Amino acid sequence: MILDPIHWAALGVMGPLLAGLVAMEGRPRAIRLGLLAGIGSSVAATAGLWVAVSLDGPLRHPLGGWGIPLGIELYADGLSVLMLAMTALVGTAVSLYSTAYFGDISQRSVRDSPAGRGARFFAPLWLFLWGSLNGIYLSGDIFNLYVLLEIMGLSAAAMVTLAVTSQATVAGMRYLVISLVGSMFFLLGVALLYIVGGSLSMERLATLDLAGPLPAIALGLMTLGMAAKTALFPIHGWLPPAHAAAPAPGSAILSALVVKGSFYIIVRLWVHVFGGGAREGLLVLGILGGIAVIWGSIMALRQLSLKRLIAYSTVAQLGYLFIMFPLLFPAGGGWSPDAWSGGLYHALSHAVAKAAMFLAAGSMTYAVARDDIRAISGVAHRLPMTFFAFGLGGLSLAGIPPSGGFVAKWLLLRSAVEQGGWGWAVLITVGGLLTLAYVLMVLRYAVDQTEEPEAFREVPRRMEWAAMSLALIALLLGVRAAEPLSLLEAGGIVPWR
Amino acid sequence: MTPLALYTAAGVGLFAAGLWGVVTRAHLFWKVLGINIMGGGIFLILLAAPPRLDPLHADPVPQAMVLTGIVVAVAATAVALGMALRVAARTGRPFLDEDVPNRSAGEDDPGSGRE
Amino acid sequence: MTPVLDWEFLPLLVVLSSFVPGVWIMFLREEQEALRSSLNLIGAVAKVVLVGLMLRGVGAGAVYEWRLQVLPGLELSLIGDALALLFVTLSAVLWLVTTVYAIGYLKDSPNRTRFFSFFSLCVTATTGLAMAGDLFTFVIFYEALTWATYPLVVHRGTPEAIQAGRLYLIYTLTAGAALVLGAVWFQVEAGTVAFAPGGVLEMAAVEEAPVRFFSLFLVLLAGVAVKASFFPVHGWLPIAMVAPAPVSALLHAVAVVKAGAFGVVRLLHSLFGIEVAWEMGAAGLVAGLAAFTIIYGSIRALVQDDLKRLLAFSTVSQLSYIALGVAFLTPMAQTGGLVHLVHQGIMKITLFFCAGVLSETLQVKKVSQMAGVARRMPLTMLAFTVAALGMIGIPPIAGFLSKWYLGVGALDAGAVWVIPVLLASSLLNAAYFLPVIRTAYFDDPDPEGWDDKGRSRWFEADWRLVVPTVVTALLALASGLFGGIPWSPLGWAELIVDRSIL
Amino acid sequence: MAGLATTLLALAVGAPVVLAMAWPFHPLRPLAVRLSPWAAAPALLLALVHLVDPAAAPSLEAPGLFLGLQLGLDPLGGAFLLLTALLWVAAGAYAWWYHADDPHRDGFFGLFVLTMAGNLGLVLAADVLTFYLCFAAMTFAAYGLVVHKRDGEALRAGRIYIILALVGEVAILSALFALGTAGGSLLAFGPEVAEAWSRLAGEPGVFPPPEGLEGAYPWVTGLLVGGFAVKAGLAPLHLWLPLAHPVAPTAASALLSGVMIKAGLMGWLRMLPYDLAVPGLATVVIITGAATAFYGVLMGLAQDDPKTVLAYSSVSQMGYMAVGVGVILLAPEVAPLALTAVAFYALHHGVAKGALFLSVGVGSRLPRPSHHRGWLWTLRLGVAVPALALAGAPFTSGAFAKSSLKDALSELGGPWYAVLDPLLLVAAAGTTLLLVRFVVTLETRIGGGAQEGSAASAGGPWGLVLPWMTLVAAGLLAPWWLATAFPPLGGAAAPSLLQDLLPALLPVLMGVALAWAIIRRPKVLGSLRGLRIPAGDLLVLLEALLRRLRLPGRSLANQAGWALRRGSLRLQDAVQAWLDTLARRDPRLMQSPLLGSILLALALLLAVALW
Repeated sequence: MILDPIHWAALGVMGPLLAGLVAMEGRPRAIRLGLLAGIGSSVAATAGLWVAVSLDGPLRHPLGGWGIPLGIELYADGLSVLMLAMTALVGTAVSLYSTAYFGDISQRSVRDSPAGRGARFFAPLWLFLWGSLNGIYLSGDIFNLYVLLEIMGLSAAAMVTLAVTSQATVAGMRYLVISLVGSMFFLLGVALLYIVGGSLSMERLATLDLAGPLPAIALGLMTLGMAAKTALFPIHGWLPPAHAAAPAPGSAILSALVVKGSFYIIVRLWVHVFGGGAREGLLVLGILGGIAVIWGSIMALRQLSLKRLIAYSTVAQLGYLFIMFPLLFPAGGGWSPDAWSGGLYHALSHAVAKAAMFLAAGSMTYAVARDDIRAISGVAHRLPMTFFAFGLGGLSLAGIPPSGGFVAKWLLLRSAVEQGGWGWAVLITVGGLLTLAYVLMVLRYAVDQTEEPEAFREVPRRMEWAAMSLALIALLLGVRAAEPLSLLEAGGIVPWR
Repeated sequence: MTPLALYTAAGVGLFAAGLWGVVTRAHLFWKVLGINIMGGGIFLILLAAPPRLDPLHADPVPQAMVLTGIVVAVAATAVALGMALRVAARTGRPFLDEDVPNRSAGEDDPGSGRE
Repeated sequence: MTPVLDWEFLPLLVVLSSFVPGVWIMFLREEQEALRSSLNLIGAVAKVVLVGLMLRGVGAGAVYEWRLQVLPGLELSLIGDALALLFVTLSAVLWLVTTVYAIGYLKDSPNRTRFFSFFSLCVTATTGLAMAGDLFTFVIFYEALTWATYPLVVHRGTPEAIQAGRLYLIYTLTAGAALVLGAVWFQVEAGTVAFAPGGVLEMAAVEEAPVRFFSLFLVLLAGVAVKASFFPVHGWLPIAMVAPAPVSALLHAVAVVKAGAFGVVRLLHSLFGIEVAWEMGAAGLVAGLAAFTIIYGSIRALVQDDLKRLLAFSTVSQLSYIALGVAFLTPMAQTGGLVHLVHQGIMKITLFFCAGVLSETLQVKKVSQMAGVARRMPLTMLAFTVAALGMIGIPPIAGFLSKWYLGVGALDAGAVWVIPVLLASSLLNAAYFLPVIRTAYFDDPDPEGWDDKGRSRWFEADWRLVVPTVVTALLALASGLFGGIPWSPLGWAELIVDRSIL
Repeated sequence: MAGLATTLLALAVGAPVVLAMAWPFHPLRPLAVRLSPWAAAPALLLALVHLVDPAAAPSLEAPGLFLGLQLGLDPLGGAFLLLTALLWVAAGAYAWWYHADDPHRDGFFGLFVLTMAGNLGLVLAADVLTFYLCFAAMTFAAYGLVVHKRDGEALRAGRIYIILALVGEVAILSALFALGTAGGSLLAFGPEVAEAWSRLAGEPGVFPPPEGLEGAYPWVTGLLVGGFAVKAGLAPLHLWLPLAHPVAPTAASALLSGVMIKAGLMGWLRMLPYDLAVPGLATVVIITGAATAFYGVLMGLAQDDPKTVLAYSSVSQMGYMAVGVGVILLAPEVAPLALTAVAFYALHHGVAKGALFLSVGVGSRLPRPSHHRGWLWTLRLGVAVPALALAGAPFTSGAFAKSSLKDALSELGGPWYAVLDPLLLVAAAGTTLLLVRFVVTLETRIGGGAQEGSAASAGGPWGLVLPWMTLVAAGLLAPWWLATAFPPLGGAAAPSLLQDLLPALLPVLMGVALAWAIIRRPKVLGSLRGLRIPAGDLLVLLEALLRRLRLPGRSLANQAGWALRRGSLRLQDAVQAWLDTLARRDPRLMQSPLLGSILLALALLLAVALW
C-alpha cells in the first residue's frame, strides 16, 4: 500500500499512546498485547521514516492545517529518525525484559497488592512514555515539545515510584518537581520566543534573525529547564536516587531514553534554531559537561549500590554529550561534522549500552535480592551471560573497541584534536579511563568467588537474553557505524542556517 | 509603558515568586503550588502577546496555548499532589528528606518491584 | 611451485579459526570436556594449516588483503604480508602447542570453559593485531587483547590474582587510552592511519613541527611501550606471574609482550618510517630505552628466587632486543630484531613450559627447590637448558643468531655502544640462568620437598606437558641450527628486510 | 683417498654429535654410552690418513646449517687433530674403566661426547663462526665434566671455570662482531680472515676502517687474545685452571690439560692477523707468556696435590706457547717458523701432560704397592718418560719442541732473543723442579683410591694402564713422527736431536740438582712446607674482596623500596577518604537553598554567556 510517509510519524506517536490505554486494563494478556502493539507501531514507524528520510530528506506535515507560519507540525529528519531508532531498539528489549521481570500477576489479588502495582502500571506508563518520546523527536514546533515533555515527565516520575519503597517515593517526587520546574522554564522560553518571532515552528524560527536580549533570554531559560531534566552537572543530584530506585526496566528507560529526550531538545535549539548561539554559551555547556564527566565518574566509583553506581555513570556519560557543543562550532567559525556524528553516536551507543547495563544489573539484584555490589559476588559464574552483558555494555561505555562507544569517542577526539582542543581531548580520554575504573570495580566483585551469596534466585532466560542482545548491539555499533551516521547526514543540511 | 511590557513584567514576577516558593519551601504542597504560580506567570505573558495578523483581533494561537497549558497544568498538579500524599504516607512527613543514606543503599532497597 | 591460493579473505579465516571456537566454548558446560578440547585443537590445527597456505602464497610473492569499512575513512583491514606472517606463524604454531599443554596442565581444575574460551580469543586478538593493516584495526585488536588476557591472568581467582589483574589492567588500559589518543592525533596529522612500508610521514612535514611530531611519537610510544614492557612501565609483567603457566607462557612468549614489541616495529617502520624516526631522534630514543631495559631487566632477574618471576624479568630484558634491533637503519640489525621476535618467543615459551611442568608435577616453584630436579625430570630440564643457553646466546641455539645479527648490524650502523649492552646482557643472563641449571643437575635432590604427582606411562610427567616442552625446545634448537635455510625464521626475517616491506 | 677423507671428516664431527643427540632418549642411551668412549675413532683415523697423505685436504660445507658451517682439514688442523683425537680416544677408553661403577657414568659420557664434538669441531672448523660455535659447545659441556664429583670443591671450581669462560666468550664474541662487520658473517680461515683484518685496520690514505670502528683494530686483537687467553690459562686469567683440572675426573683432567687448553692456542693461531704486525700487543703477550712460565712453576711448587701441581705446570707450559704466539704477532716474517714451533710445543705438551694426568689416576687405583712391586715400577717408568719430555730432556719431544721454539726466537734475534733465551732456560729448570715435586707428591698418593675406586674389580687396572701406556708410547715416539708430520706447515726442517744436546740437558740437570739439594736439607724442606698457597692463588683474595662488597647495597635498595610502598599506600587512603566525603555531600546539591542558588548561578552564567 502506498502511504504518505508522514503517516508513519503519526503512527509512531499515536501507536504507543493507544497501546498504553490498552495496557491500562491490567490483565497480563492486555499488557502483553499493549506492549506488542507499542513495539510494532514504533518499529514500523521507525523503519518507514528511515526509508523515507534517507530517500528524500526531511519530512514535514502540518497538523490540522496549522502550518507555517504558526507551524504546529510534525517534522522528521535524520536526527529524529536516529533517536526514534534508538528508542525503538532499547524499548523493544526493555519491553521483553519487563514481561519477565515483574513475574506472574495473573491473579487479581497479586495485581492489586502494592507489589503487584508495579507490575500492573509499568507497561502503560512505559507506553505513554514511549509515545511522548517519539512525539518529541517528531514534533516540529516548540509548544508541542512542551506538552509532550510534560507527558514524558509525569509518566517518568510515576515510573520511579513503582518501586514501593520510601526512598523510591521521595526520589520520584523530587524528580517530578524538578521536571515540572524544568518544563516551566521551557514554557517561559517558548512564550518569549513566540512574542519575538511570532511562530512556534522551529524551522521558521531558524530563519528569523534572533539577535537581541529577548531570544537570548529565551534560549537561556529553555536550556536551563532542559539541563535540569537532563541532569547536567550541578543539577544532577536528583538523577541517581531516582534512577536507582526505579524498577530495573524503568531505570534502563530513564537512563537510556528519557534524559535523551530533553537532550535532543537542547540540540535542536542550539544547533538548528539558534545555529550555534553564542560561542560562550557553547563553552559553558561544554565545561559543565566536562565537570560532569569527572564528577559523575568519581561519584560512581564511591558507590556501593550497584544501580546508584550506574546512575552516576549516566550523569558522567551525559557530560560527554555536552562536550559535543563547543566542538560542534570551532572557534574559527565553521562546523565540525566529526563532533556532530560523534556526539549523537555517543548518545545512541550510550542508550544501548546503558540499557544493557541496567537490565543486567536488574538481573543481578533480582538474583541476589540485594542492590549491593558486595552482594553480587559469584554472579559471574551463576549468570555468565548477564555478567558478559554488563561487561560489554560497560566497555562500550568506556569506549573500548570494538564498540559504538569507541567509534563515538574516536570521532569526538578527532574533532577535538583537529581544533587543537587538547583540553577536550584529554578530558575525553581520562573520562574513558574513569569509566573503566567503576565498570571494573563491579566486574571485580562479580568474579569474586570467595563468599557465596546466601539467597540466590533463578533468573528467567528472557531477562538475560534481553540484556545480552543489547550488549551485542552495542558491540555491533562499533563495526557497522557507517549506516546510522550516513542517516544523520541524509537528514538535510546541518545546521539549518 | 506598553501593556506588553507591563504584563511581561508581572508574568516574570509571578514566575520568580513561584520559583522562590518551590525552592525555599520544604513542604511539598507549597512546592506544587509554586509550580502552578510559575505557570500562571507564563500564561499571563502569553495572553499579552501582541496581535500578529491585524491589530483588532487578538492572536488565537497564544490563547490556544494557554488553554492547553492549563489542561496540562491541572493534570500535572493532580499527579503531583497524589504523589505528595504518598510521600507523606510512606515517610510520615510531606517533605523531601535529604538524609537518604548514600553509601548504604543496599540495606533497605530491594531494588526491584517485589517485596 | 603449485599455484597459490588467492583468497583475499584468508586473513579473516585465520582470525576466525580461533574466534569461532572461542565464542562457541564460552557457551559450553564445564563437563563437556571432550567437545571443548576438540574444538580447541581443531581451531588450532586449522589456523596452522591456513597460515601454512598463506606462507606459501606470500613466499611466492602474494599479499592477502581483507577490508571492511566502519566509517568513511576508517576501516577494518587485515593484511597478510611477510611481516605480518612472521608474527602470525609464531602465534599459530605456539598456540597449537600451548593448547595441548594447557589441556594437560588444567586437567580437572575449575572454570576451564572460561579459560579455554578466552585462551582462544587471546590468540584471535594476537593474530588480528599481527595482520592489522592500519592503526585503527591495530588499536581495536590491541585493546581486545587486553580484555582477552585479563580473565586468564585472574583465572585462579585468588586475592593476589585479582590484585595482579587489577595492576595489569591499570597499566594496559592507560596505555590503550594513550594509543587511541595517539592514533586519532596521527590521523589528523597524517590524514591516514594506514600502515605503509617506509612510513607515511613526509620528512618535510616533520621538520616543520619537530616538537609536535615528537610528542605525537611519545604518545604512541607510551601506548605500545607498556605491553612491550619498556623500563619505566614494565611493572605489570612480573606480577602477572600469578597466572597459570600456559597463560604466562602465552603472555610472555607470544601474545601480549609481542603485541607491544610488534607495535614498536609498526610505529617506527610503518607509521613514521625509520629514516624520519631517526631524523627526529625518536628511533634513537627507542634504542636507548631498549638498551637500558635490557640491562635493567637482567639485573632484576638476578635476585629472584621464584622461577617464574625470574623468567618474567628475563622477558623484560630479552624483549627489548626486538625494539633495539628494529630501531636501527641497517638491514642486519633490523633482521636481528625481527627474528628475535620469533626466537625469544620459542625459547621463552619453552622456559615457561618447564616452569609449569615443575610446578604442576612436583609443586616446585622456586629455584631453591630445584636441587637435583633434573634426575627426576631429565627431558624437561634438558629443554630448559637448551632454552636458557639460547637466551644467553650460546650457539647454535636460536638466541645466538639474533645476537649476532644485532651486534653486527649495530656496528654497521656505527653504534659501538650496543656491543657492551649485548655482551653485558649475555653475562647477566648467564648469571641468573646457569645457577638454575647447575642446581638442577648437580645438587643433591631432596624429594621430601616435592609433592610428586608421579610419572605418566611414557614420560616423566603427563605427556601433554612434556611433549610440547620438548617440541618447543627442539624448535629453538632447530631454528638456530638451520638458520641458513630460507624457511627458517632468520631466512624469513631476511626476506622481509629484503622485500623492504618493513 | 680424498673421498675417504671427506667421509671421515663428516664422521669425525658427526659421530660424537649423533651420540650426543641420541643420549637424551632413554631407549637409545645405553647404546650411546657404550659407543661414546670410541666416538673419536673416526677423527683419529682421519688424522692418520692425513699423516700418511698430507695432500688429502678434505673440506665440507653446509650453507643451510647455522649461518653456513664450513669444515676442513689443513696442515695446522691436521697436527692438532692428531693430538686431539689421540687424547680423546685414550681418555675415552680410560674413562670407561675408570668410571666402571660410577653412578653418574651415563651423565659423564653424555657430556663427554658433547665436549668431544665441540673440541673436534673446532679443530676441523674452517670458518670463524663454526669455530666459535664448537668452542662454545666445548666450553659449556666441559663444565659438566669439571663438576662431575658434585662436591663443594668441584662446584666451586666449576663456578670459577664458567665465570671466567663466559668472560672469555664475551671478549671473543665482541671481537667477532667487529670482524663480522668488517668482513661479513661467513669468514673462512686464511685469506678471508686476513682480508677482514686488513679492512678493519684500514689503510691510511687508501681506505678507512668501517664507520664507528676507527681505531678499533688494536682493541679487537686485544679482545681476541684476551678471550682465548682464558682458555689457554695465561696468567692472570689462569685462575680457573688449577681449580678445575684437579677436581675433574682423571680422564677429564687429562683432556682439559692436554687438549682443551690448546683450543685457546688454536684460536690464536687461527684468527689473529699474522701478516699485520701488532707490536704493542705482541710485547704484552710475550711478557705475559714469559711471566706465566715462571708464575706457574712457583705456584705449582707450593701445592701438594699431584694434579694441582700438573695443572700449574700446564699454566707455565702455556706460557711458553704464548711467547711463541707473541713472536708471531711481533714479526710476520718469523711467523711460519714460530707457528711450527708453537704447534710442536702444543702436540708435545698435550701428549706428555695427558700421560702424566692419566698416571695419577693409575697410581691412585693401584693396589697397595707392598704386594705389587711390578705395577709400582711400571708406574714409575711410565711417569718418568713424559716427565722427562716435559722437562725437555734430550731425545724427547720436549727437547725437540723447545729447540724449535728457540730457533724461532733466534730468528727473531735482537734484544728479545737476548732476554728470553736465558729466561726460558731458567724456567725450564723450574719445570724440572716442578716435575720432581710432582713425582714426590704422587708417590704419597699411590694406592690412595684403591679401596673406594676398585679398578681391580674391573679386570685389574689394565683398562686404565693400556690407554695410559699408549700415550706414553706416543710421547716417546713423538720426535720421530713429529718430524714426518710437519714439513707441510712450512716450518724449518726438524732440527737434529744431537745438535743441541747440551742446551737441552742443562735445564734438566739444573732442576734435578736443585731438587736434590732441597730434599737433602730437611731444614729447608720444612721451611718450604710452611708456605702453602691455596690452589687458585689470586682468586682467594678476589673472592674475599667481593664478599665485602655485596651486602650493604642490597639492604639499602630494600629500605628504599619499602619506604616508597608505604608512602603510596598512605596517599591512596587519604585520597579515598576525601572522595568518600565528596560522595556523601553530593546529594546535598539538591537541598532547597543550595539548589536555588545553583539555578540562579546557572541562569546568570547563561545570561552572561549569551548576551
